[in-house]
Amino acid sequence: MSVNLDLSFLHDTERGAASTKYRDEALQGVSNSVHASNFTAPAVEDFDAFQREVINYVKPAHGTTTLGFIFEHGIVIAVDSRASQGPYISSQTVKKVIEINPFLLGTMAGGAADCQFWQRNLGIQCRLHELENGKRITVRAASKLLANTLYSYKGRGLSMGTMIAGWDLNGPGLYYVDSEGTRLKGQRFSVGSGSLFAYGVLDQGYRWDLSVKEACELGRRAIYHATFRDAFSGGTVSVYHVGKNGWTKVTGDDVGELHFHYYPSEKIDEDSLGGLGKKEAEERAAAEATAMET
Amino acid sequence: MDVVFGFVGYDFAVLVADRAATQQIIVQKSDEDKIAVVDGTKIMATSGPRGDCVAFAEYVAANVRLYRLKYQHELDVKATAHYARNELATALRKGPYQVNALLAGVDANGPELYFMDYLATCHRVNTGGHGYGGMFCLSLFDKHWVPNMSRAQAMELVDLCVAEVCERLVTAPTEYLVKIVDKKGVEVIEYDATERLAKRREVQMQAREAARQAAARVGA
Amino acid sequence: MFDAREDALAGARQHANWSPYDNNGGTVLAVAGESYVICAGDTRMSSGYNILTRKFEKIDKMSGKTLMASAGFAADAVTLKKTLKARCKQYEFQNKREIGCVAFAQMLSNTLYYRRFFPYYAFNIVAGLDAEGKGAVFTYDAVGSYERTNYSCQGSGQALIMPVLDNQLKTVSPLVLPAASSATPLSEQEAIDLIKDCFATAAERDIYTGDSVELWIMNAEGVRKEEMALRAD
Amino acid sequence: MGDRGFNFSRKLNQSLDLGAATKTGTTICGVVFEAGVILGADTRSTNGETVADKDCEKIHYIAPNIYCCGAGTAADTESVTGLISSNLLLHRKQTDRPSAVKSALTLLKTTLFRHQGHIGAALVLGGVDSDGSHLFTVYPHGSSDALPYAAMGSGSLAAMATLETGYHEEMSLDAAKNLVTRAILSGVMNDLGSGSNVDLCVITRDSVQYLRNDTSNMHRTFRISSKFDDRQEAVIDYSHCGTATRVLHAN
Amino acid sequence: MNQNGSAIIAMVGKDCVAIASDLRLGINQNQTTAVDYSKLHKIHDKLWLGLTGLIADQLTLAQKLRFKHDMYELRENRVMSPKVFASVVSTTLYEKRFQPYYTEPVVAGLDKDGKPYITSMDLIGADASADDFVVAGDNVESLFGVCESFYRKDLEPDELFNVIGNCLNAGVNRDCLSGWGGIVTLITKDGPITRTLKNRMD
Amino acid sequence: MAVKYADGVVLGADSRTSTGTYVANRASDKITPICENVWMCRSGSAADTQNVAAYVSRLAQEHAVSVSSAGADADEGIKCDVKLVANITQKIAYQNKDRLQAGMIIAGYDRKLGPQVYGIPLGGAMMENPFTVGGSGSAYIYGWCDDTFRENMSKEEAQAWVKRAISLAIARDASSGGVIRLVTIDATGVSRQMIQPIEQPLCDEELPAVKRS
Repeated sequence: MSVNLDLSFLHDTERGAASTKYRDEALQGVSNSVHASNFTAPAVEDFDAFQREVINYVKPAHGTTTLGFIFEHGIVIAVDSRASQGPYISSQTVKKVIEINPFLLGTMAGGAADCQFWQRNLGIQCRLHELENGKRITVRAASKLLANTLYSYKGRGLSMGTMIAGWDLNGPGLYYVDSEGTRLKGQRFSVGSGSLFAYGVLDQGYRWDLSVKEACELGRRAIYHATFRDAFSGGTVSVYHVGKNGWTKVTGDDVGELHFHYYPSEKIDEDSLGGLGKKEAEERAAAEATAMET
Repeated sequence: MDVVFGFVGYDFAVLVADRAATQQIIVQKSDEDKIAVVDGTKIMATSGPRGDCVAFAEYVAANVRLYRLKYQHELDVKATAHYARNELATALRKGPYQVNALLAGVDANGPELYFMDYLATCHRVNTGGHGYGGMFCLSLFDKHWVPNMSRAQAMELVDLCVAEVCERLVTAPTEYLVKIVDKKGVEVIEYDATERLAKRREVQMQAREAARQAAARVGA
Repeated sequence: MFDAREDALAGARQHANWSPYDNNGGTVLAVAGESYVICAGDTRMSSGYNILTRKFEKIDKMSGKTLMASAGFAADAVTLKKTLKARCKQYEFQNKREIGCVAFAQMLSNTLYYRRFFPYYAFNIVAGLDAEGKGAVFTYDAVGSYERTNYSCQGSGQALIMPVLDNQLKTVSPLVLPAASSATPLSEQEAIDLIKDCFATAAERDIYTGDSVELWIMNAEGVRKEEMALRAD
Repeated sequence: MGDRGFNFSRKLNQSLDLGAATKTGTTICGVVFEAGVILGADTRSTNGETVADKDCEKIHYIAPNIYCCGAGTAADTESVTGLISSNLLLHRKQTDRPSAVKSALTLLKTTLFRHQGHIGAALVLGGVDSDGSHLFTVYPHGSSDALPYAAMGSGSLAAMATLETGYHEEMSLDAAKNLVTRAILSGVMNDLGSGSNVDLCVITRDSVQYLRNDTSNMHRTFRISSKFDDRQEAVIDYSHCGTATRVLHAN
Repeated sequence: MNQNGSAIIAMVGKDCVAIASDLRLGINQNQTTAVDYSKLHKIHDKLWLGLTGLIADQLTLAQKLRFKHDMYELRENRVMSPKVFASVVSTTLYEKRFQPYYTEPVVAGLDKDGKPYITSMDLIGADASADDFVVAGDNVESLFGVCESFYRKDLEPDELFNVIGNCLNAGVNRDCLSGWGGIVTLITKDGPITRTLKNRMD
Repeated sequence: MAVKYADGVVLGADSRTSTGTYVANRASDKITPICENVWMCRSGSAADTQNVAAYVSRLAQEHAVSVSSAGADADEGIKCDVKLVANITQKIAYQNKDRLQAGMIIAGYDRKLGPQVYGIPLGGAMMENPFTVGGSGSAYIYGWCDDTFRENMSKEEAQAWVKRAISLAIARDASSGGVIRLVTIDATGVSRQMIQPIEQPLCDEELPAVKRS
């Protein structure tokens, strides 16, 4: 095994490693091209173990519920807004829908920094595509760009689960892209720690022919139920609708108030809630009585 | 991956469990009964390794029976739940029972459902579920469960839950056992989700087809 | 693909237990108002149970309208600020104007993210006045996720102070529709008092916060500094 | 008290994050002076990096003529000193003579040695008996040292620096009190695990003075009166607490 | 202490004490199983116990302590003072020094002279009694922060309720694992008053 | 360390007790009396050796009192056979070797066998030697001891030899330091000595210095 000595002090300071690195780093913010070699890597033997240790130190923000589905009148995207570091809630006001351009939305779940950075990067790539080709990028192409980028970083510890939703020449498009390199075209997705809870309400309430209003309410309701049951989701429920004229933000409700909108806290008359058990019991009792008589 | 959930209705409580006994990747049988009858008006659904589950359920049932014979007095649902929890708590300190359970029963206080897990948590709930299957159901309970449900309403809710589990859970079983307990006893319903699933699939296929047509229209 | 040089590797092999990180503690906080922004930080720097210095300034002026405060690992924080200052100069030369706080915030995010795999172990807050003269606070995690808010606190006293601010500054979430103003309702003096109270609280219960707190108050007239003593034990 | 090993904790701790016991990162010290012994302690107890108690008592009663400062796991120092003090009380009742400091020391160190360091108590034991003034340090594993001046806990290095500089033989009461106070204060100021006030305990042949908060250091530097909005109202009468499940569901 | 999630505060007022807990019961960290799970246990009219930590041990310990208290009352025919009860709790915990109950208790009560007493303990019974407030739970930093800021000496019962309610709600709103409403018991010389708190349900 | 000379034994030790890099006690006494005529040098874990010494002392004295009436004479103090004490110590050390971190030296004088020195190192072996060295500093002085040891030294020679050996160890070993304590046991009784750092040659001067012109 050969030992390489650090002889950088022998170099002229102007050409020294330090100053070159300095200049490179300074240029990174200006340059558009993002390349793996621009990322400072730690000088360690076991990269994975180091990343695990780093996670313990820096506790990047995590925890989410997001969903998106296509229906007759476009796409609905709904998200919560909580960021947590361990059990601590680091923010209740995270904007988890990233507005890539007027026709394209991205959602973030997983590492907040990863999502923000790479979707910002995707925004740049989409804009460049538009400038080069003179027309808007398709959802299919945009999601593929992101998937390609993420695939090249596979195994480096990125953590992202995103949906890319938008309207292009082919109508509505919804793609799921994650940091493992998965890219799925689909009609109905939910991503994040609360997705199991969101799926329940979403799947059983979903129909193709929902009206826009119904669809937005379904999205809001599904996210609300996830925030209620999932410790790591909460804050504000934002609902976006993507139609052929681009996306609009439809609702934004603080869950603190939304819950009491759905379930007013005043004492309620239980009979008014739709339980038919009493009636049924009476009928059964009556039927039994008649049976006894005969 | 057991699917176990349950909830209370007006004068009854419902427990639902899948019927698959699995080992690693193999389904060993598909007519297993995971809902033990503790006594005439109490039933307990368990999820976890079958050995632990059966041992625990039989142990609880036997002791509840013994108590009745000894003291000529029946334990109510709450007392049974506390008894079972204490057993779990004792076991926790020496190689625990890996059992998550739902205990449902009807006594003078009406129908009651108790949620228990292997860490000896115990709490009275209106609706409950265990495992990933249970998690899919929880939000459905929140949205669709109402107090004082009738049996018909209860079965509709079971329909929703089973459909959701079948749609989203990897290797979800299609055969379920539904047990409804009221003050008269336990009613057993064999529940086959295949038909229900077919209906769901139809809805999905329609949506997919509609989307395809819509896309085609836009493309043209 | 990695920039891991052989000589650095040899170094790593020799010090198996050596960690590139230490936590030097400390708390930083910023509150933005309609026309002001206040950035505050305690001045204790510690390592383990030892106080390294009682007079370590965690806040720095990065440009005319931008302050930056960092808690966590002091060596990384200092390096980061140095790098950023250089980059601010570069921006100034290239654009013939000083960098604004919104652009600076973005730049910090990128700088942090380029160390995604070997992060700066520093928890940062950027405080400044935006183009309209409104107070702005940007809060970060260690790898560059950031958000514009009206108040934020980072560092060892974060969990102690944040709920107090939440309760006292209860602002409407900027995500809510229909949009409502989410500005901090306090006057400048009220905000200063609240911050001082928060630090007094943190010094009572957090062992890494203490000695003194420095407040940098920025408004249309410029920047001024205040200081207040905290518990020293 | 069972010492049957760690079966359960090992099993559970692997999968769960279950809290740790409160430790007292501490400065405690003692000095022998011309007429007796002075013990001193700070009053902070910490749980990780949070102060769990700002004014706790770390000087424990052992016998009328013997006191003991404790550092380490809070519950352990309390229980082990309590145990020994009741043992000595019984012994006094049986023999009808004052306890010897050496008896307390032997009981403490055998108890600690038996538990092989699992009882995390680091102690400074001081007292005056028929043999004169005694000061001992006792380590969690059950070793002890007899010393004219001693410090323990996370702040012991700071305190020891003060003691090494200021100690001389046959000190007067005032000089010794002053030295102990300064030693503890240097721990309070320089060690983050120690803080708040200084407790002293002066034991002489004829008297014991327990000076709780002899030096007080508990001033908050700033306070405003917080304003609350009035939304904080009770909403539901919870008279059925714990017996019925609350109705959560409407529309 | 964050397997199940919990938050408890006890505070001293003028001739009264208040004890508050959140209402969440969590399983597997992230799943909220119930939101009507009070962690407060009434020992007698002027003595309440709050238990945080592993739910199994909360339940076991509550039963055990109630039993010990009732036996004391039957044997000695007198009311147990908060101080005595606290030392019962402490010794009960220390008995299991090497396989502890994973729960941190809070005791709050008025003694027979109407003097307030509050204390909190770690999981092996090291008590930290205070004359202002004590907290326990999975996120004690947040609770300490708000209490330290909002607490005032000699609060009247109504003010005390307002302060402790604000403290609990603000504290748990920065914690994923606790919250979902709260419950406050105010112990005055006339007896206990229990009310629930409205809070965000996420 | 301990050494046998013509009419008795000399035990010697430094006085440093450290925890990690911190000197917990700079004037500790590592030479513990077991009974009137037998003493023990302790090294390793302070807790273990202190407690073993206490056990040994109690067992040896119990034994002495139970087997001989001579010990009952209060003025004379309790005397034991050195070998007996060494045997007890060895038994405890060996039977608990998985739990103890203790290296001990038993030395003393009895009428039967005269002066004796027994080393009981980590693990619980026991060997009788003319001299024996233990503890962290021993590695630095073995060679010197082997080289300069002579049989049948006089008392003064033996004391000087031990003093010299320990001061050499103190010079080289970071975990040894403080004062030098000596205990001399012979037919007439026991005497103790303490040598302050000031009285012994400066540690630095033990080491060869770099000569600079």
